[in-house]
Amino acid sequence: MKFEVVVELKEEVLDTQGRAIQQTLQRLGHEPLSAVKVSKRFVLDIAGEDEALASALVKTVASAHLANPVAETFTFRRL
Amino acid sequence: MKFEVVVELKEEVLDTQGRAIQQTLQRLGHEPLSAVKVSKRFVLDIAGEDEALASALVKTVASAHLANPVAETFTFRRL
Amino acid sequence: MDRISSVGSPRIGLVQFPGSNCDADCIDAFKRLFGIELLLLWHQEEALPPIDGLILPGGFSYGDYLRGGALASCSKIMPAIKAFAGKGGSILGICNGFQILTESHLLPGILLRNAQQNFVCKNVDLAVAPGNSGYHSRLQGRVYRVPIAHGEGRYHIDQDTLKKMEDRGQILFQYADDSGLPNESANPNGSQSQIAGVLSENGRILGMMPHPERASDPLLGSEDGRAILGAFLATVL
Amino acid sequence: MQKELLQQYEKLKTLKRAGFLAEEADSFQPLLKKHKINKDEYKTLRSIVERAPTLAELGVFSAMWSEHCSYKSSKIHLRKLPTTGPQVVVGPGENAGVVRLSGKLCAAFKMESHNHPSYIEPYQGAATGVGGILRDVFCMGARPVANLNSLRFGQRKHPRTHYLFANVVKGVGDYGNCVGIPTVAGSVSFDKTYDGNILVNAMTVGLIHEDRIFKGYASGLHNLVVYVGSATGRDGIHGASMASDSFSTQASGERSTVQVGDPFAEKLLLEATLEVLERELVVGLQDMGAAGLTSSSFEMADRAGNGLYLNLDYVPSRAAHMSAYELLLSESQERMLMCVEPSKWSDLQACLKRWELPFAIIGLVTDSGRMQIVKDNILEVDVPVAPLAESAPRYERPYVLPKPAPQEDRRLRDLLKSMPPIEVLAAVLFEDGDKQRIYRQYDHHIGSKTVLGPEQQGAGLLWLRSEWAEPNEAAYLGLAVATACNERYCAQNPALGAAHAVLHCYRSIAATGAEALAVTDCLNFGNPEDPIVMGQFVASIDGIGEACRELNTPVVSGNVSLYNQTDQVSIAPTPMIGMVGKHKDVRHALPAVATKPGPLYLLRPRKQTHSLGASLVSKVLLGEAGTEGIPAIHWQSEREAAAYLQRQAERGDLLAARDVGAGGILTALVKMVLHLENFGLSAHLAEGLSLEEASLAYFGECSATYILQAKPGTDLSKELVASDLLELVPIGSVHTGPALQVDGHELSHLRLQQSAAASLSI
Ligand SMILES: Nc1ncnc2c1ncn2[C@@H]1O[C@H](COP(=O)(O)OP(=O)(O)O)[C@@H](O)[C@H]1O
Ligand SMILES: [Mg+2]
Repeated sequence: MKFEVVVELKEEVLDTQGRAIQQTLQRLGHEPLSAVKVSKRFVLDIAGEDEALASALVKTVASAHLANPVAETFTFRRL
Repeated sequence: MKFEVVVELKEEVLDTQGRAIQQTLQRLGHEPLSAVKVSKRFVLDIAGEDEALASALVKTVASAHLANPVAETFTFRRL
Repeated sequence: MDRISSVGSPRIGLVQFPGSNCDADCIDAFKRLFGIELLLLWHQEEALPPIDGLILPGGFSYGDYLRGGALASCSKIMPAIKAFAGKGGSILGICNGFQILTESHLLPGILLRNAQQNFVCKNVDLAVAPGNSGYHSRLQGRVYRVPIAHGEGRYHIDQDTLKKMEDRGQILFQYADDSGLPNESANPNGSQSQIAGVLSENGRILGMMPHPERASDPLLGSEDGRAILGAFLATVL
Repeated sequence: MQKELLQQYEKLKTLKRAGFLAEEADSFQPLLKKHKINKDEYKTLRSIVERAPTLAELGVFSAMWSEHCSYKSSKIHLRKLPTTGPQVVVGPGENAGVVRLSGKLCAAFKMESHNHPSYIEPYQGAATGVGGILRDVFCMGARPVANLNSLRFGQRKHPRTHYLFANVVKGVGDYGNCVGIPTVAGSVSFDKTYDGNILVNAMTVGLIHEDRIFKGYASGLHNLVVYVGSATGRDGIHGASMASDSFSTQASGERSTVQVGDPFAEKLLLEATLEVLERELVVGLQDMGAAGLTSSSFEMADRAGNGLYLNLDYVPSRAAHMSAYELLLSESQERMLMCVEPSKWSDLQACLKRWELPFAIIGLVTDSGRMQIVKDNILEVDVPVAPLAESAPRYERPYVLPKPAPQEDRRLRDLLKSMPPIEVLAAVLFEDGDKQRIYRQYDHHIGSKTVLGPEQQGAGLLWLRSEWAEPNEAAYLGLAVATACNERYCAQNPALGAAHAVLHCYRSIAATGAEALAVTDCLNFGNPEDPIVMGQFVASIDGIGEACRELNTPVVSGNVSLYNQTDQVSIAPTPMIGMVGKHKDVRHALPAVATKPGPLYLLRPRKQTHSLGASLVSKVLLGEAGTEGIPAIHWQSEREAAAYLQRQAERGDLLAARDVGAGGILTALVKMVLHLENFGLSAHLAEGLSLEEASLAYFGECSATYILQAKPGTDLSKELVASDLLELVPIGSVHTGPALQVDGHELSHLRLQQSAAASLSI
């Protein structure tokens, strides 16, 4: 079973990478590009048939490891 | 207008990050976690009303700058 | 916490994670500067031997492939380290060691990718922030020149916690100009409030991005690390 | 496991063989062409195999006989290099060369190119280049202590340059930083000759005990062959032949799977390998570099004069359904092949487990003298080992030696006559951009040995503190390292230019107060089938040979990278040189920048000449090399200047020293204080000369010339060099405060630093 986990910086944390990309691309002539946010995406493969169980595992892994609650939030969904 | 661009390593390219994460988490006791793939996700904000134009811009930016065609592929969609 | 032995030099452990690479520098610095042989602890041990203090060295544990320190923070030895911290044990985390401490919530905050996006290696000047910890009282009154070498050193914490930390004197080091003024233009990585090193509430756990173990001899550019490592040793004496 | 393999081996004769290639088929010639096996080579192949080869065998021959692995075009010329000397412990032929520093303490070092992969995928190409050269050094048992890198990019305004530069630097940095090896020196330049073919040359230096140098063989009948490290994927298949491929801009879209570097895996492999060698757990060990499992297994077997039986079913693989061909030729990174006695297997296994490395027994040493490789119960490869290596093709390619004929060139001189020197200076100073953009991204302190790093602007210098050194030298012994090549000189005059590359390293090592010991090289050239390119190659070898003989710095290792060309245009000859030296007392290490006030001197030949041919100022103002000659070399002067520096450094009279190179004397002088906010200088170099004469003295390039800074209060002129060849001229002093004055010209810091900032955008 495949799940997608997306880990994003919290709103209030400055996304310096996104800003750097946006500025560079705008300088290169892509003016309408007004903002870029960068996030991390993980695709997890979970063995087994039980979706509820798998989904619980994904949640544990995401909240304990893939995202750091100090600066990040995450969402996940089954693919 | 917001677009999501997902940049993934090509299937056959070694995903060093995903492998290290999967191995470590599995060793920690999350046995069913059989694979992890790491990818990058960008949310682009495009000024203007013309969706076709915006979407063309996203495609250009993604193929020329966000993804490296040698090792990566990308997909994008409007959010 | 009482010292393990009241005679002789303190027993200091150093944890080696897969990918630690500043372990040799720490071993070398403690030997040359203080005549102390560090006890090497493998990341897979589940119990700590009797020790007075603990060092988490720099490097790229597990390649830092998730976030710096994130994977190491769940290695086998961590519960024992947390227990040691809980008993008031002294811990020094340098660079990746600092990241491991924040990732395992032994220190507040997180270390994000440097604001300018690149790895940065240079000497920085460190000012000592206000505070009353043992570290503060030993180190205050001068500027320390110490190298940094990291790609994820931008300290971040929410405003409320930052305020509390400042009030409690948990900020130890700030990036400063050479006159000792914390200064945004001297900030190499975009850290909040130019923070380079922070303490736990009890003042016994120090995490810092700069490498005091490399500033171990004037021939290497600076010997200012001696005072900082010495202040760590003082917390166990 | 051994028993099982032995049983399999017994039954080998009963196995089905993979199909032999049909030589009459239409597809056969194209197949040979794709494998770069020509008619004569195929004839040899056939006489070795004694039948038509299987596909896997053809792949094996193609890889082993590629330019990259066999040095077929270069070998006969490489033999002319001097390779011996009392300091040499291991010369060319092994994974890395080894020289003695002091007592039992030796340095192992080598340089290698990763040009083509870095052009295609700059980040991974550069990263895996660093990984490869690290493995070459640590698989001899040496612990790497320093990395260097020499980078050559196209013109700064070329559209691809920024992308290539940013990613190559990041790739080099990320890999070395993560493994934890300091990058202490390097070189960089931007020139249109590299627009379509950049150079990424990486060098590693390691320390090793003389009695523990490991040269691994697959010896001992029925010993086990063990695969260690990352699983095999379809990465860089044909890498070895691609490295010998030339580019066409058209084909740059068509690519095999890129090799991805995993520095974390490398760090584990490094620690495990050094532990395995230290504990003598293996009889043989070889990293899987170019042509992967093929070259490592053949080399290991060939050196022992043995055969091997390998069963590819046991090779850890990352992708499904990999063929024998792919498994044999994949260049997946961070892998080693080891050969172990069965009695040590459990210890080896425990060690590898501790370092969390994947491993598998994949075969046995046999006495057949043949390489016999099985997959899925099919005998895929069955060829004799020794003949394959011995009959590797050797080419004496036709060549035309270059005949440089310098002539006076008024164009540059006229320009210089009409331009204020300060404007020329700004352009020259920042031609290669601010090098901080590079070295800030490289950890240059890790290891706590770096006494002189890139911030000190000259050669790197490490403080070794090794108990293996002679007791009276051990405390402050230093290892100096440098790399250089002036491609403009080499384009103009390949032989003299190559000699200058050696000299440049020699001088920057001498400027730290160290003594040069030995050389590694990385010979980057165009298409050897072009007699002109081959002539450049031959001339360069002559130049390096002469320089190394004159300077007593034998060549102990090296690498050849040919076919550096795009659309039939070859790059300028670029014989990159790496050098190591020994510093007796790092307390007297001399940086190439000022750190305190003190008087300045020029150490120079009594008969000094200044050359403008192929100079930096010519490139900057004229946009080309011009037709004048490059500086001549006078070996005795060079040796005396270096010896003088060592002597004065040892006496503790000097604060800093800098060799004068590209950009001439004024450029070198200003660079000594340029990055310092608190120091300036006042000097007189060419007072009373006409503008043209002065500009020539400022920017003309010369030999055997250094700028020295003495301790305040020391008057160096009192102990003037007692030499008929050299003289020492006081030229001014470094002082506190920002003022920067030369011959009455005010060269304000601000102005220069602004240009530095401007140069940030490449
Ligand atoms: N690619 C590189 N990697 C690491 N260090 C470099 C690199 N290029 C230049 N440097 C360092 O920058 C400093 C100045 O470079 P150099 O080529 O000697 O310039 P200069 O022309 O000023 O003598 C040296 O210490 C050199 O080692
Ligand atoms: Mg130089």
